Amino acid sequence: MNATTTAVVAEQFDDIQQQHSAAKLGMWIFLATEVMFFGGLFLAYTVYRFTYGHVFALASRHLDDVFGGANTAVLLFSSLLMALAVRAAELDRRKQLVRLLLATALFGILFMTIKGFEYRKDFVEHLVPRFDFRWDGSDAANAELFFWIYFALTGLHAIHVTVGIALILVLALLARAGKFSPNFMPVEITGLYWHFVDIIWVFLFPLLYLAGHR
Amino acid sequence: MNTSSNATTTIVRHSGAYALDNYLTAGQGVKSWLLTTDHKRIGILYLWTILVFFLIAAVAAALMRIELLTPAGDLISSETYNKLFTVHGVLMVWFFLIPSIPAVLGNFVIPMMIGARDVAFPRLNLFSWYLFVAAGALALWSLIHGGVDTGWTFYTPYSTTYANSHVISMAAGIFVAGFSSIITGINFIVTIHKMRAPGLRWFRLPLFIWALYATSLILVLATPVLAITLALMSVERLWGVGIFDPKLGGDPILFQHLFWFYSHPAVYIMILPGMGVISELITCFSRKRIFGYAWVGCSSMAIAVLGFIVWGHHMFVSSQSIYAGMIFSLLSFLVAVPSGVKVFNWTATLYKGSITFQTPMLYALGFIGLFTIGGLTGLCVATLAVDVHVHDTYFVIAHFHYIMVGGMVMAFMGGLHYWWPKITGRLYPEFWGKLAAMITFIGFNLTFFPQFLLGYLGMPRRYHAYPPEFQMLNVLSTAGASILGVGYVLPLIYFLWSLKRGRLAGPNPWRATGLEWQTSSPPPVHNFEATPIATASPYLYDAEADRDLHMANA
Amino acid sequence: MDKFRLIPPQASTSAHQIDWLFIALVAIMLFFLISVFFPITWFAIKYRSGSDANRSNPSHGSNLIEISWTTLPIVLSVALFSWGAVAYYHIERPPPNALQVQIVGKQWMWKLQHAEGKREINELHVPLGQPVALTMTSQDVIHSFFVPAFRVKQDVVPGKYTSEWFKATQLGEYHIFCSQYCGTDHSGMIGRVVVMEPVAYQRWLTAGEGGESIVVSGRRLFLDRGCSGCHAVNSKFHTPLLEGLFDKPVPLSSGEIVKADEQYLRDSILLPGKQIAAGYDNIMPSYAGQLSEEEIMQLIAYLKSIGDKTSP
Amino acid sequence: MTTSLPKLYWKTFIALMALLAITWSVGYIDLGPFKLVFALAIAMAKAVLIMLFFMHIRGGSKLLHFVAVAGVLWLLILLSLVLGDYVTR
Repeated sequence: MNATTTAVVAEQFDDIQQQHSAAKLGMWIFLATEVMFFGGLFLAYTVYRFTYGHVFALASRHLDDVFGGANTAVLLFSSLLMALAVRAAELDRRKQLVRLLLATALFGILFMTIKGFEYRKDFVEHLVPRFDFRWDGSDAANAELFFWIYFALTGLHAIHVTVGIALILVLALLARAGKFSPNFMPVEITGLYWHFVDIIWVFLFPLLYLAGHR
Repeated sequence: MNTSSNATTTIVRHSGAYALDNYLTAGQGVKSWLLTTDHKRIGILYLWTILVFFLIAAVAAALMRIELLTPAGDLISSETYNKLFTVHGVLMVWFFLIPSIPAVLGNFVIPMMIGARDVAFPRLNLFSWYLFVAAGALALWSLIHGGVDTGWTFYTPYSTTYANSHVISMAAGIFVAGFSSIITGINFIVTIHKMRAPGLRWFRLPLFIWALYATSLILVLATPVLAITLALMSVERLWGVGIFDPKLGGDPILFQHLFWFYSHPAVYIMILPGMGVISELITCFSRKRIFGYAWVGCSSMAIAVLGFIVWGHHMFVSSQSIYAGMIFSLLSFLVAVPSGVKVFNWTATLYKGSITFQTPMLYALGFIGLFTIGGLTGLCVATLAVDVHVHDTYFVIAHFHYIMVGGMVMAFMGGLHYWWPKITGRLYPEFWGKLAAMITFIGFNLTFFPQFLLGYLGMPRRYHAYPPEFQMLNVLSTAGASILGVGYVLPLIYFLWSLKRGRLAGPNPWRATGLEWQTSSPPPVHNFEATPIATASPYLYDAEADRDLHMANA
Repeated sequence: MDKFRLIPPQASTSAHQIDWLFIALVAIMLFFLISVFFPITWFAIKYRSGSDANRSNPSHGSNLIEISWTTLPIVLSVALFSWGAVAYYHIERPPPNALQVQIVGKQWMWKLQHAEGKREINELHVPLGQPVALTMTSQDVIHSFFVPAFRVKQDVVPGKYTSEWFKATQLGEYHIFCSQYCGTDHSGMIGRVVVMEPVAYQRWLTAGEGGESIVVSGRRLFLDRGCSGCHAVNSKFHTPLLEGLFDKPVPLSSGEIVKADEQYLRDSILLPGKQIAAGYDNIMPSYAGQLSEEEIMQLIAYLKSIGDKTSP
Repeated sequence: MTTSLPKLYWKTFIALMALLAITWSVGYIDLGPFKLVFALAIAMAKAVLIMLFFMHIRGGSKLLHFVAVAGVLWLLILLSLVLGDYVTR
């Protein structure tokens, strides 16, 4: 790490290494809280899949797994771009950093648009609980439960993706102004957050879209 | 030599008794307080904020106790009574008990105890206080508009479908308060890991730091589950359809699992910091090193971890399966063991000590007595067969008040008295302090011990009217509550009095060994002139030398 | 009822078991209290600041002591836990020959119905010395049926059946409380259990408007609501035979095998497609919203009554 | 590190896409009860890959390793004990 020691060290820290490791530790603990935050919904999914497995398999077949699979690929690629961006920030290559950040944000937006189309398709097919939910099968109640959990999980994840995109765009602006030449920590922190959001989707895709064999 | 606290006088009286250039005088005016990133000032901001919520919740408790004087519900309507016990529960749990020691004493003392200049993320620390104030505003908004009548547990389907009170705004308030405590938790964990003074290895840390580190682990890992649970409940209430709704095949017991997965570790968030304070007080006022340092430190960690696997004992009669009930009952017994280890070690610390009985020590001894009773009655409610009888009765109310009020609030008062000279540079009046401690102890026992009897007799909790045969014990309990009220008002008065006219404290009035006592009081903005080097294990008191010295303290 | 008492009347078999367990717990609590309070007061006096007690070479810990006051509580815990668990197991297991009473909790009142059809509101008349099994559900929120004198308590949860049982051993009237907070008049949702001599109980049961027994009203519902239209031997629809079904294993179309208990029957009536029997398709209409909780219980009582017959 | 960082990232990405392809195609085969176990195993593998390489856990301090695992560990406590109730009902 070629961060020069003249980098701005906050008053309560002794040196830049301490500041960096503190920031990373703080971010990782925050990610642990996010795991527990999503955990409540994963618990609801697990419990109701255990009690209503048959209906869950049926209901998950109504989700379009092409949308889901494509979105997984998009997020994985944006994770790659983010990792490259963090490296560029570390090596203090400003132009490359800005380009990579914008690309990451772009793929994040692509993810959201695909998600938007998918939600519209679900709405048209009357799969949205409370908003004119229709279900031809016999146990509409449990199917509505599945879709309620589906929209809760993917909705919460979508909010996190939106926050991520906003953060990355702000980073791109600051990077263009050269704010991250000595201290690239904010880029690394946002990178950790973005990778976490990707990991959550990595679990959502098989659990929601591939619950029952297609 | 009474120098006024605002250093306008030109004479620089650095008499060591009162440091003129300290964190209180470093900035004047409201802006210096509202934009401070100094962990000491943020601690004081939290102190004033939780005082407001404590008073509101205490008034609610007083009204309930007065209502329960008579069997018939004749003072206030049952609707109002339900809102009162909900307000008492919500404000006491989330806006007083959980933030009090970590956010007030923890914020103030942790950086100083480990020789740091501030917490790891000072701006986040201030943001945590603003979140807390916003949360309090939301809760008060919900209160003003009619309050909530679901109880602090928000059980569905009542909270989602049948309650017609301001549930969502209160849930939003608690949601925001949750993030305030998550940020405090993250701050403390990173501070304790990354910013200890040179030479301050883990086994040289004061036990208060161990206790708050364990508490921060719980804050960080349990609170998010509360956030998602309240969010799910609120959305279900808003949309009328959700995953806890039996009409959809949802299971109200799932809400209870999610709620108690947070709420049981939350009671350890409340008591662990109290235990940390007691370890400090017992060692300082018996002039003796703690007995079994490693065991007491590790028992804090054990409580934090075991605290996560026992929540099912709140649901023994809730149609949870009897085998799960048995698992949770066994685990609940095991979580009581580390608490026992702590109490035994405190008792052993007193052996061959040179014990003085200033106010903090009275609170500490009071804590050990009441917490032991609270903890042991916990064994009764952990026993499956007995809990079937006493669940949701006043036995449970007495149990958790013995731990939260008898334990945690006594420890908080003890800690506040102990660090008051360091916070303000002035001493509180010793006589009034001891008097208040004794009044609190007597009032507390008179209030809550009759409730054990009421509980086993079968009086259910949250009852606005009750059969006549329970009246005598309820009258006793209300009498005790009034004495307890006096016990809490007294410190409020003499603490304020001591701000202006308390005797000057000097850097180390108790001759204690913590790093925070090796700097002036009130301490300078960056706590230490030069970062201290820790050389030895904590609590290097010497009871024998102290006896020879035997100074007559005023 | 008004003389001062420390423990509630011991009016059921399990009351004695639980009281003995509680007394043992109190004894253990006193043991630990004394083993903490006595040393503290003694040290506080002996080693108070200024007293000339011997304070040379104080010890700062000994693993032996620590291990002993860790393992002793663990051993004690396991012992107490198992005593509690065994007693709990008996409390949760109703004996087979118990008298059946159906209870429906509704915001702020208890509706009870005996097997013989007698209905009661906020009151439960039971014979002395005979086990009584309560099958309970709720129409709205979670309630909890608590009789302190019998030391029994069980939450009453909407959407499922919960059960508890007791055997009264003492005549008299005892409180019924709702112990799970359920709204505005939670403290008004109380009642009384009247334990009577078996003879007086029989006379009380048959007196009054007699009311048809649950099974009879269940059978009437079975016919009126068209269940018999499909579920009959000669019906033209391919439907599972209900005679001899109760408590027997049912293979489901999803491959699992479940026991046809009350919960399965209730779900099949309200959510027919939930657990379809193997070899049948999903043609049964849902009765959700058309049958009250009492009517569902009556239907299930009828299905139970034909549960042991092989042919109608 | 021997190979240059970007090459390592690209290799990780390709491995992730391969795992995605596997999990997607397996979705179309009826494995019965093993379906969930298999899907979770692949998802866990992808998560570990992302954490190790993209999030620099590899070579990071042991403390970060523990924090990374702690979140999932506590979630497992919640899942296992609650399922313990539902399974034995």
